[in-house]
Amino acid sequence: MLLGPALAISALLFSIGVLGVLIRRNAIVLFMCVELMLNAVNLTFVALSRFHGVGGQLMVFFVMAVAAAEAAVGLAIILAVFRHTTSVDLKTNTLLQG
Amino acid sequence: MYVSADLIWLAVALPLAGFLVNGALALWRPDAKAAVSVVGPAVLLGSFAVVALIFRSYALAGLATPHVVHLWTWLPAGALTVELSFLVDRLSLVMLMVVTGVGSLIHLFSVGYMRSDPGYARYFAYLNLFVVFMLVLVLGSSLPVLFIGWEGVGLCSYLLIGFWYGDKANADAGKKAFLVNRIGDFGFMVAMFLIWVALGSLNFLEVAELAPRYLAAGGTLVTMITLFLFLGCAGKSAQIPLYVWLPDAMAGPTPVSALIHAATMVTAGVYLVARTNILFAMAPLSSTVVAGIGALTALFAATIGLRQYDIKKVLAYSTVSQLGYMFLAVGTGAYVAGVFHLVTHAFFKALLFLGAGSVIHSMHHAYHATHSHEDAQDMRNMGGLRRAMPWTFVLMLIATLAIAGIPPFAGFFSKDEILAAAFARGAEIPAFRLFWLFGVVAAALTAFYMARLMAMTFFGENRTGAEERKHLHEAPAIMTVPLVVLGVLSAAGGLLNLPALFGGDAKLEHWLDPVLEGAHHYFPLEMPHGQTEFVLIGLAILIAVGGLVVGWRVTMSRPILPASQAAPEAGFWKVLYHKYYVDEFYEAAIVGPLRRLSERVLWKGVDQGIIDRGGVEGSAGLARTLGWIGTRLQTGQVGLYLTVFLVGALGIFFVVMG
Amino acid sequence: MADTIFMALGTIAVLSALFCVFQRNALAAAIWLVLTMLALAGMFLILGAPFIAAIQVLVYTGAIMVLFIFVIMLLNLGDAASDIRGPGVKAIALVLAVGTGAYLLRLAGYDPARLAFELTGTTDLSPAAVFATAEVARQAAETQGVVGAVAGPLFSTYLVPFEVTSLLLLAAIIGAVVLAKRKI
Amino acid sequence: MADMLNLIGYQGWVVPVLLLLPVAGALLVVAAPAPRARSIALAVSLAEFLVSAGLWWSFVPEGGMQFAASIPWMPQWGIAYRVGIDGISLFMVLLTTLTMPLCVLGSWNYITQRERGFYALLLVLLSGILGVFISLDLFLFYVFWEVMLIPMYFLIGIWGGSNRLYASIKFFIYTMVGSLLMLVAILVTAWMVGAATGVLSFSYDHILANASAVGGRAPWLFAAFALAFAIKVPIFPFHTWLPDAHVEAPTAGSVILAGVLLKMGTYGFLRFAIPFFPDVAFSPAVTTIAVVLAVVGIIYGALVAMVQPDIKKLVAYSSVSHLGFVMLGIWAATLQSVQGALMVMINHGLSTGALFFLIGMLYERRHTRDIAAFGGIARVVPVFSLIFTLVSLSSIGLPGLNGFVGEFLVLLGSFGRFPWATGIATTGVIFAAAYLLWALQRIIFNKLDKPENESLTDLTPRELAVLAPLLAGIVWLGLYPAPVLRRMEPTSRQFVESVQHAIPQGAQAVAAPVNEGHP
Repeated sequence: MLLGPALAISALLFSIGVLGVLIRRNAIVLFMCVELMLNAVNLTFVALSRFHGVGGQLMVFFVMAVAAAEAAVGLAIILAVFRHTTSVDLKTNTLLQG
Repeated sequence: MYVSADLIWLAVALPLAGFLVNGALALWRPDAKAAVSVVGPAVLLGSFAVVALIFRSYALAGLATPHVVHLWTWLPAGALTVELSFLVDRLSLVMLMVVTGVGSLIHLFSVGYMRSDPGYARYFAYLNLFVVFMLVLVLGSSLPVLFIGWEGVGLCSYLLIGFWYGDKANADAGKKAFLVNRIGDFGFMVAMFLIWVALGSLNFLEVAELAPRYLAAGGTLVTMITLFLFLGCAGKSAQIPLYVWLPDAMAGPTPVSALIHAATMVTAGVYLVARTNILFAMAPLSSTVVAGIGALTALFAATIGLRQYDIKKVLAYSTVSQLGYMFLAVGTGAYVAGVFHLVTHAFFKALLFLGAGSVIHSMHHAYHATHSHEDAQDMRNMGGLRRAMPWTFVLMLIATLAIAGIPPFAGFFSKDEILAAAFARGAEIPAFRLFWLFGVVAAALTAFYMARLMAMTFFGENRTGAEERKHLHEAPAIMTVPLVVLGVLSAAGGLLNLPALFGGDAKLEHWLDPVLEGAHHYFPLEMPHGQTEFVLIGLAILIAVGGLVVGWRVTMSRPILPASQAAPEAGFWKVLYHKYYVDEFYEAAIVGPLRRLSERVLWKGVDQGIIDRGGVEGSAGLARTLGWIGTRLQTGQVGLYLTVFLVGALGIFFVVMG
Repeated sequence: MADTIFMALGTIAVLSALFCVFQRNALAAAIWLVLTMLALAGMFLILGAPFIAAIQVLVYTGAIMVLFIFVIMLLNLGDAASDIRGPGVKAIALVLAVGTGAYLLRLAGYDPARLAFELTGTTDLSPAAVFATAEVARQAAETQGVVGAVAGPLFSTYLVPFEVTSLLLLAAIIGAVVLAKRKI
Repeated sequence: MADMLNLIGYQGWVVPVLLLLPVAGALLVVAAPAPRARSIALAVSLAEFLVSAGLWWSFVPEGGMQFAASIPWMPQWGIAYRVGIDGISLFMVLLTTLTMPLCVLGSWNYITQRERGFYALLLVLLSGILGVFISLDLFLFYVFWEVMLIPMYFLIGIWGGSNRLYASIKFFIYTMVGSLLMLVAILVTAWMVGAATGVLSFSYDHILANASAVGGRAPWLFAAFALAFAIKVPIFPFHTWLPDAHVEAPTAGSVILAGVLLKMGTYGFLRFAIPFFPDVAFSPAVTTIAVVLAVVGIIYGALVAMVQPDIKKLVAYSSVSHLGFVMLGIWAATLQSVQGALMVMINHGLSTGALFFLIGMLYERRHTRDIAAFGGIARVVPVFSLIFTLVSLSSIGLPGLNGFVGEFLVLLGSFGRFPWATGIATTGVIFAAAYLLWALQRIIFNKLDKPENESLTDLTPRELAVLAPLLAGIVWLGLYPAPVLRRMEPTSRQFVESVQHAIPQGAQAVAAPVNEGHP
């Protein structure tokens, strides 16, 4: 029924996403890794929706909507930051420092 | 014509109306001096007429029972009900006569004395208000009502001492008077609380009735009550250690000194002791303290009076000294003698002050005419004034003889009675012998400084200055007429209570008997008779005459230099001149440390330091420090945040989900 | 057959994800991510979610990733220097990632029977019986068509979240405009 | 008069009208054009005062609540709109409604910016304060307590002096700390009473009747209530917000703060903290602390007031001193002392309010509150000086003026229970005279040596209109306080009798040495 393989692939994709988030400094790439993790989760939802009904698929639908919103705002923020510091490198962007 | 005592409210209402009219004039029509000249003294004469008529009715009817005139209920609070009511009895009537009578004369005198002052209307407003409060004080039927008057006269005294408030010294003197009186008021209030706790009433008549029933004679409680009461009296009547305000109070206009600081207000303490005589009689220890303080004050103030040059200062210390006599009397249990001396003192001391006022008035005009800035009150600048001011001189001479205790002037009888009483009490309580001795010495000193005053002012060469001399002149009639009346009273005042020895019938003694019945029971006093009486009287006359002669001799033996050329004081004279440095001592030991404590320790230290900096800002600082520690974690490195976040998330996963 | 394709797609997805993470060039990384997403879309199809597969292609690859690429090109980050962190960070990251992966990989052991057991607590029932409702839904989907199966619950049970999503998107639009504009 | 009021059903509608009229007025003020704001606010506050004035005649001098009403609000939690007025709250309400029109009139020219906001906040504040004094539901009480806090914060923070932000935040945080603790205490008390009786209700009567249900938690609950009220009073050492708030607040703010707001603390003690937990309040330890702090407040406030260079600060510290008398009177819990405490609360409102108005008027003319900047102004502004002197004397406690009545009754009533403490407190009359007379001398007496003081103008008719009611009150309450005392006596008696059982008999023994042969 492909449940086990689907979950395994999901786990691998998620871990890769984590790895990417941790080792990249480029804000956009980091953002893409977050998308990767979201996709991994989506896979889990879809795989399990075969057993729990169509709700899982709907959840994927919502995740995508959120991802779209997030991408729009997130990229806008990155653009704004870039305009300010001419860099998307997180090492040089420490505006969050308290 | 019989006038009911119910009308006594009129005697208070008239000056009150005068106060309102004069006060309104002072604010909006300060130049309407004619109206003020009429309203100011007229209301008081009206008041005197009311009192005199009631007095006459009382005397003719031989009424001995107190009469309470109820106005309204002031403080109803459960068991405590303080009525705003007046107590008319023989004691208050005597005081009323003095207050309104002497008050009327001084009001008349003021018309002449203050006429040219820009604050004329304000002056009369205050003076009228003072009389209102003084009458409330005398008439109050309970301690709190008396306290209204007690504080009210203090207020007027404060306002009048600082009447010329543009000079800081005057404003200071007024404030000092009020504050020192407040210390006394503290005692007064505590005494009231004690009486309330002990007897459950503050009404004089009820207290007099309940005290013998519920208080142990000579017990701690009654002693405490009377000692605290006496603290109040010491404040108001300028006794040691609270006398310091009275000499400074001479900063006010001279008629004020005569009315408030000689004849009426300062005797309120004596009146209060007489009013609560039953309590003092029940506490022999307190009575001894009262007499002791009185005797000591009489002596102490008299010594300071020896070396003052300001004519009013001499009289001020003389007043303190004479008040000491009165307390010696009431402390001895000779309440009648105390009241008697109060009355005669009101006459001759008012006369002395008004006479001094007349002199100052004249001196002031002289200096004013020549634009000189010499001190118009310094006796060293006077001399030989008897030629320029014969009326004033004669009248002041009468007063001097009266205060020195030369028969047959008024002071002789009252003072002699006090000393005799103290001597007699000495048989029972030895300390009184010492008090008697103090009194005798003080009497000698009194004669001495009065002779010095007269000699420096009226005799010898005139030292005012060649140009100024021409401007010295006698006061106008409106000022001399009251002086004449007071002169007659000072000369003949002794008749009020002429002892049997001189063929009198001790009128005042009998008049006050009903009021003092209880006191006589607890604190009986056997006056000396026969040979002892003769010896004492002889001694008193001898001392008075001796004091006068010595005073005259010492003063006239050396030429007196005007104030501007005088050499500085030296030796013990200097200590006396500086009043034993008591003011300086109070300033250094109490006032200064208290102010420094308040400013440096309490305000800057406790308030701004411990509470604000430590407590309030300390807690804010703590929060800020914790926040700062938090900010150190916020490096701004998103990577670090993510790492930490992941570690935490994984940790939670492993812990929660196994 | 479907299983084989599924495994192949999975392999593609994982490999291209790895390339994405380790690719220095941001643009190339984005392209690799697109490939992952397309592979995932295929997997969704195989897993019986054709609607999701379709919007995966439309929204993710078609809209979101295009937006990414657009921004990367706009900012001219194509040939930037390496943004991969130093060896120390890499080691920590590797430990964390491997830890996460190891933890999550335990999910690989699941099959329908175990899922049913965990849900009911007994082994008496067959998975088919336990997941009967899902079966009913699948059968309904077959009659209602690809969209209908999703649309039904979306506009009934999940109406409120759906509407909230629309609000979220509106907020995102406004937010993006405000942030991106130089001057408002 | 009472019959006439009954005829128009006064008793039924007065309380809701009192609470709603200012809010409606505030809306009207916001809606009106800015220059009209002050006139509308004045009209509304005057109307409010006239409405409340009827209480004076309509109030029957008996114990218990009058004008009471109860409408369910959140019935599932036992929260209702419960209101009522007794002999304690009556005068607080009247004082508040009297003060407010004067504040509006006193701010007439002082506030020149954002008038609408200012007057609207004043009116909301009025509603909040009245609510605090009227509500008989603990939840409602807490709501009003907070409602009152916010306008005050803005009044200080927006229209205040140069250091207003510091002062307003200090005020806010101080009060908030106390009120949050109080909220916790209210919730715990209501919940525990509800658990014990089976009826969850925030009703004052219900909690009062069953307050013993809190058992061993009583000390903690009392402490929480007491802290909130102690900060508001303020009792030493929680007083340092007061001088800052007073100095920075605009005149109207200072007047309300001193005249009314501080009384909410003492009112809270009388209404809630002590009746709920009398056994805690009158335990020897708490009594000692309370009385010592009261006496320390009296002396300390007076001494610190003496050395203040700023007139407003001086008056602020004098408030600390005066409120000490109230605390002493409350803890002595004799009829005289409690009535005296209530009188001090009223009197302090009148005389300190008047003092702040006077200082404000001086400030409008000279733009300084530094005592050293004045001197000798009695010559140029005689009417001002007369009134200033009179009000100062009232504050000093001169018999015949209002200040004396309260202080005297407090001290007289307290002496039997705490002779030593009362004796020390009595020395406060000396210090009170010291600081006020000294200030008086430096401001209106002495030599007129500052040329800028030469051109001071005397009080205008508007300013006289502000002061006249206060002066009338000062003289009236000084000479004829009987009507006021009679109206508060039954409630005071109730309070005293209800806590009498909690006062340990041993405490009475303190008075024993002066009690030989009491009738």
